[in-house]
Amino acid sequence: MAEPFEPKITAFVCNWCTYAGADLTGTSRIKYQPNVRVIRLPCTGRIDFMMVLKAFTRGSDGVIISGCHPNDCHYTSGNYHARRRWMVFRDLLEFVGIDLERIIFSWVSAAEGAKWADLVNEVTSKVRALGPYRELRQLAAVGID
Amino acid sequence: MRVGYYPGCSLTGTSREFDESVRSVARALEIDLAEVPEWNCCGSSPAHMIDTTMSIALPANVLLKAKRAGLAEVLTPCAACYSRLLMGKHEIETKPATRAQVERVLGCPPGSLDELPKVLNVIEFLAQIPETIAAKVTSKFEHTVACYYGCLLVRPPKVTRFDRTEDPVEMDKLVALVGGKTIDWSFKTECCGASFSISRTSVVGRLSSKIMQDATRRHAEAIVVSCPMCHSNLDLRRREINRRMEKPTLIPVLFITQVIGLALGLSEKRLGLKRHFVPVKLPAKTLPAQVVS
Amino acid sequence: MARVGVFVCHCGENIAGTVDVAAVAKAALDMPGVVHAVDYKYMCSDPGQTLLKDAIKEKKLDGVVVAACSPRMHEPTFRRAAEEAGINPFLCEMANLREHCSWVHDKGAATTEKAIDLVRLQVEKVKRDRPLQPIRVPITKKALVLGGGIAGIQAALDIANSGNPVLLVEKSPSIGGHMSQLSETFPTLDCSQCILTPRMVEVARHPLITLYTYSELEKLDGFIGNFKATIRRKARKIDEKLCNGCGVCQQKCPVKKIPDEFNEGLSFRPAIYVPFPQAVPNKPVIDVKNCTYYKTGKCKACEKLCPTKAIRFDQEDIVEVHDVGAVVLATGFKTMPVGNFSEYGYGKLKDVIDGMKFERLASASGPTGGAIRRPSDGKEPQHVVFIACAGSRDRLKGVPYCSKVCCMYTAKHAMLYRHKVHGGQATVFYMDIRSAGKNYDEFVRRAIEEDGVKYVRGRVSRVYEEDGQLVVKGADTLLGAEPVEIRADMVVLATAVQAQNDAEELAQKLHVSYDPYKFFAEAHPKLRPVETNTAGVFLAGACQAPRDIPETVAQASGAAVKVAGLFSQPTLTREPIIAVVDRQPPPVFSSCVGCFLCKSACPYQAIEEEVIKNRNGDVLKVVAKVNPGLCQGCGTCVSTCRTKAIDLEGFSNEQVFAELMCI
Amino acid sequence: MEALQTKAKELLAAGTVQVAIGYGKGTGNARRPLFVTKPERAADLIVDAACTQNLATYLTKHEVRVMGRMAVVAVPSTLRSILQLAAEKQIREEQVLALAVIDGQVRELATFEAIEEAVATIPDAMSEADRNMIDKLSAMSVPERRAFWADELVRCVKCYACRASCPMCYCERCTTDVNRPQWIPVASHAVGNLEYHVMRAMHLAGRCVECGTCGKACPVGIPVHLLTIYAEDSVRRQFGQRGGASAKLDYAMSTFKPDDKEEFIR
Amino acid sequence: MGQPDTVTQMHDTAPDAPRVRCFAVKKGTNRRPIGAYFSQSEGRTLTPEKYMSCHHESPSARHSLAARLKEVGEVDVADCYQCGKCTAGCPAAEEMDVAPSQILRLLQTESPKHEKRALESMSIWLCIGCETCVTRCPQEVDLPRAMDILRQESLARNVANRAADDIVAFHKAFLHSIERSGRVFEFGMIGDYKLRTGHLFQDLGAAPSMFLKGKMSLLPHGGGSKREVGRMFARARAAKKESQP
Repeated sequence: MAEPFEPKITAFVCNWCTYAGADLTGTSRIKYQPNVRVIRLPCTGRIDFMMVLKAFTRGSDGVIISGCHPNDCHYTSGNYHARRRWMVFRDLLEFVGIDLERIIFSWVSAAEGAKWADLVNEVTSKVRALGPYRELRQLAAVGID
Repeated sequence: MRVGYYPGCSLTGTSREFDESVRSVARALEIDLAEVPEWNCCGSSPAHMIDTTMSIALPANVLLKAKRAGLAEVLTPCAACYSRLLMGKHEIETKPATRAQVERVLGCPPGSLDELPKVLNVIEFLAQIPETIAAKVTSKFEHTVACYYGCLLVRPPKVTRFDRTEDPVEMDKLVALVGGKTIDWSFKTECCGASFSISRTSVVGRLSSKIMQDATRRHAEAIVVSCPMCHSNLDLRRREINRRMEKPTLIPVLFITQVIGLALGLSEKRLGLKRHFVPVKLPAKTLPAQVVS
Repeated sequence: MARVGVFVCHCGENIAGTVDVAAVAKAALDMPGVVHAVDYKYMCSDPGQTLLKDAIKEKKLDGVVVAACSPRMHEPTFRRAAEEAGINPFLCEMANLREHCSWVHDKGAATTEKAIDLVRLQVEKVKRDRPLQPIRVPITKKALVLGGGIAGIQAALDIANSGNPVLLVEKSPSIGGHMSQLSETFPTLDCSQCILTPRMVEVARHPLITLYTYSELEKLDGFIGNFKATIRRKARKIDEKLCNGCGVCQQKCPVKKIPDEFNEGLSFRPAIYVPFPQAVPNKPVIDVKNCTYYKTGKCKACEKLCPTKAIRFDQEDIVEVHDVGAVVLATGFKTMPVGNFSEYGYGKLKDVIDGMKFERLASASGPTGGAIRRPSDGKEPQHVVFIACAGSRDRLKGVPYCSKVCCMYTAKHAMLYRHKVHGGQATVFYMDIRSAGKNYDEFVRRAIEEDGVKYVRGRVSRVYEEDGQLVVKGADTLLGAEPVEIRADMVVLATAVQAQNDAEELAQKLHVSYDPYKFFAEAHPKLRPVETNTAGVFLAGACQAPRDIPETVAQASGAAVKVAGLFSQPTLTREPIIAVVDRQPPPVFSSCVGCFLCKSACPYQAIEEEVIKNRNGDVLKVVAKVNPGLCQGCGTCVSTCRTKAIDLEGFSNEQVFAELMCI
Repeated sequence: MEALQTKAKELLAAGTVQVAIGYGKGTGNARRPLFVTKPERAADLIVDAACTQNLATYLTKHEVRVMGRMAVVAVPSTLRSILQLAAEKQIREEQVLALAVIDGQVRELATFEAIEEAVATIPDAMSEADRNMIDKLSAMSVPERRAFWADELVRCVKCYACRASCPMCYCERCTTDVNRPQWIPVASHAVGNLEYHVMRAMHLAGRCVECGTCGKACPVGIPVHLLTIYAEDSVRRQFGQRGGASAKLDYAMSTFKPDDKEEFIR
Repeated sequence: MGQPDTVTQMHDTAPDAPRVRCFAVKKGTNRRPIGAYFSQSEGRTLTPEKYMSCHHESPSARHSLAARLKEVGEVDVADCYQCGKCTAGCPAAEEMDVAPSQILRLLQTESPKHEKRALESMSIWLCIGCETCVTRCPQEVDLPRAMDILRQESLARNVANRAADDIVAFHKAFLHSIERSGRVFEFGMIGDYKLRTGHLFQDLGAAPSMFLKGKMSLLPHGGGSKREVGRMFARARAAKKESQP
């Protein structure tokens, strides 16, 4: 029987809150599924929508985007800018037919180790249920050969 | 204005006067009391003492009947029934295992115990309509009394969510509304001995005498209660109490609905004032001259 | 071709216990550009670091990936080691195999495979790192200390004595804080006024300390070394220069019935008042809410009688902006109000008081001149009950933590009471005595053994009034939890220490995080207790957690030395992780089209307009330029720029792209 | 039409402008841009319903700018483009003079405030076809919409005509031209096209004046203008800001309000 | 607190604090009893006895009273740090042989010797159920619920304190009256109580005035849907038999 499908999740996280929260998950030894690959960026303001698109077209089945809670941003307003972009970007993706179930936006603070573990577990099992992102893969295959 | 009514066993027996006064005050205030059809006993203390399952099933059955009779709110004068109905509802809402067990014991389909009616004690209910009461006062109840709440009305606060736990004031407000004066005393919520009235009367004597001692020291002319158990311990067991008091006392014990009834000019007979063991004699301001049926 | 070295750390068993470190090292060797891969038990140890340095020298590596713990932990360590080995420190990256892998996943192939992926991510990143030089930023060598209690005073003095100017801002009309309200202090019983007043005077007279009382911080902009603090100096309605502190206005002011905050409401004060006799500055302030002039426009008694004509009714608040290089938070604590205790009478019982009120009773400068009197009838109480843990260690009241100082001051109160009222009986209800300081336990034993204070182990369930006395219903758990009923004349609650009411609001102004109880959060509970996560903002005293005076003073000096250390360097070296706008040879000069959408995105206003002119002065192009001093490296501009003209060092588009490629 | 021609002739003759950009006759009844520098050629200028291409594109082109001050025949969306270009510091007031054509009659607008007032009065008229196309697409389910756009975008040959025709795509080096890293694949395969078109829509969100020129410019007839219009509509719906409303920068994507409302962030 | 320091998984306590699940030595709300931890730890075969000091000989913890309290009544005796506030406020504490806080202490050790003392105590019967203790408990331990379960356990094991016979008799008479007539028929209930306890002449003096004042009637008044209530009691008893091992 083919190897069971293990989703590939990419996570774009901000260094000051969510990455530190993930560190706390580590020091608290709270287990979560190993499907996530974390890309550390200084702030959610640094997350470019191109990166999210590239993560999907490159083979990720799900993307987590997480940073500091509003008003807690180390750089004062990075997360506010990010939030605005996500609001428009999400509308556009839905308009173009990308499955929004596979993108999860969140705020995880440096003290919320458990929340990070729950987030990863929840996203991983949800995306595992959704299965591999076949639609985008087919799109990728079209027109190349 | 229509509201569900659950008298409970005491109000059909040892505390009939509480039931009579509630009904006559309600009639005077044009409130339609719709008694819960075929209501059963709430189990009071003995049920939760030795049979937890029944202590939840019995009140649940009452509330289920009220819900099926289309009653959104149930007025429960007796503090013990009020506490048991609320506790039953709380256990069903917060613990799925208990809910399933109760559904099996009642033999009712799952989901029938959702949105059970709201439970109100008599003070909470009357406090909702102060203007209607004030408008109908014919002869002010000009006496100084001690308002005794007992323990089950205000405890446990997470479930009853009624008034201030350690120093409640709602009954005091009602008495003031009808012209009375209330003393500030320290035994408003100390326990009177509740269900030990028969099986451990000495406990009731000890606790109730402390309550009576503080009230008499502060020159209260009467004790006003809103619970049949407290009433019978302070009234029926007066001999036990007086044996432990510095000076025996004969100040009467009235239900809050009787006080309000008097202010509304209702007769002694309609309020069941004759049924008390300690005769209801109030100093100076005697009962109102004209008697309105 | 890159020459990258990968160093996989076992971290004892922390990583090796779950991840097959040898396999990771072997897999790393096959990654393009990796010429050296090895695993070692403790990379962060000295032998580990020498191993790294030798490898860099021998193999002439131009990039290092250390696969160990979180970069937030040891990135500086390994970057310093790389620098000592001769390569640019910013060509060193860390893969987090501990917190993000071994500690959170079970042993197995998937975990090791993830570890290899994490290493590959960092290898691709390090190959695209550029050598960077740290940025030198000028520092404003002036400190701002918020809060004029003992913490603020100590911090201000230490910073000033290190030769740096200090702006001390205190919200109330005088410095001194809670300590100035205390009678004597444990464990030495020396009077707090005697040890505090000299320090307060020293602050007032110190040439390098500017004292702003009756003032508050409105806004803080900028970043470490370059803060801009907006301070609102509330109008005292007095001209401080003219006033000589003669006190005529206070005697003559007709409004007498305002409860005196300093004496916790035990006495009254006029509408124009000096908080307490030894106040610094010893200048009165007009309480606008209660002054008749501001209500009805009449009176003006103080203005008429003031010998130096110092009253200024129309004085306005002044708002000033100060350049400061560092901020010390020393805003102190508050105690839980007695009204919170429903079971002890909701604050209605006059003789149920809190510790601070007892301090004022016992204080020689207090309303009763040090005599212990009942607030209700002024009589001397013959039996006083002290209740420890009033609100503390009480999940129901939302304060599950121990307030640390109450055991000590309760013993002190009992001792003072026994000294002042010889016939009096003192009973203390406690759960556990926590007297862990120097000479602390001996102090408590003295109260028990020499001063005859009765200690009863058990909590009080209720206090109620009966016949003018207070009935205290407690229990003695050492006597088989036997109920105890005491008829006392006065009850003193050792109420919980809590954060100030405006702590959350202040924390958000400074971007400092705080815990669920609104105490400010330190950078690291053990290793960096006086710093916060916001560089340049330091902590001192009870605003961080309940704390007694010795610890507060020690922490204040700690914060002061951090500030002094920051100011000791000529400039501040900062990580060169900043944004850079690309430059190209003429005639293009830069791919930036000058739309300046990035400028409005930058929280630090670090983007300036650079005009490019040709030889004879006409403008060719206006392009963006990043001021390295102001840029904090958040990268918001980089993702706003449509032409990708601006990029962030250390997290460049290429690097993120490369990381994405190997997922 | 004549009023425009006489106006252009006067301006050119008086030398207030060095070039007048308008529409001329194209092959058949098509219209194409016309650059008039001599007063006597002003008669070739035409204005009628077929003139819809957004001429503001040429205001940022070096070849045109070097001619001197430019007068431009401006349909409403062109006016908005001018304001947005001004907000993004691409043109200065003295470089341009707008010959606004609103409901047939011509008005000369020399200052940005004048243009702002004129723009404020014009209701933004999205064409009927576009409106019900967007409604149709919105009504579709996600898989249907994906299929629709997959079929459309696979036909894109990456000629970048849409980019060339858009006045707001004035960048000298576009992200597509960046090859370190190569965000947008050069080849015209379906995924690369999707990334390109989503990127273009995101780059125009909050800046697009909904003139629809990009849709018309596409040689293979992909309704790409729907993407940018939808993105712009999303910005307006959520933040109340829009492209081409004023000469002062008010760009939604680089400003924020602390209390922007959303419900999808956990 | 003689509890050996162990490493076990539990939740942080403050209601609004971030839920930090951590392997740290810290008290928490629903901390698993020690026995259960040992028996589940993978790999190493640890027998509970090896680690428990002889002072608390622990049965296998699965059916200790503390474990049952946690499961059935969601009462975690480990939360109690013996501050004595419940005893201080309890109206019946003076007459109790084992103070309320001591009852919890007896359950915390999970040793049969101490559990026996709790079940055989007079205290559990003197508890009036006035909810004062849980109202003021700083650790929010639901002691009334614990007392309910202890009383029923004491009756189930037939070890109830003989001095409490009157109280037990009253409760049984009360419930019996409900079972038979759906409501409490006071006269019948008091008769039943007297037969069970033999106090035939108690309160005889008050009887006549009770009837005269209409507070007591010789016949039960119907309407209590007694058949339905009877069936409820039967079903409850059947369910209890199933669940008993």
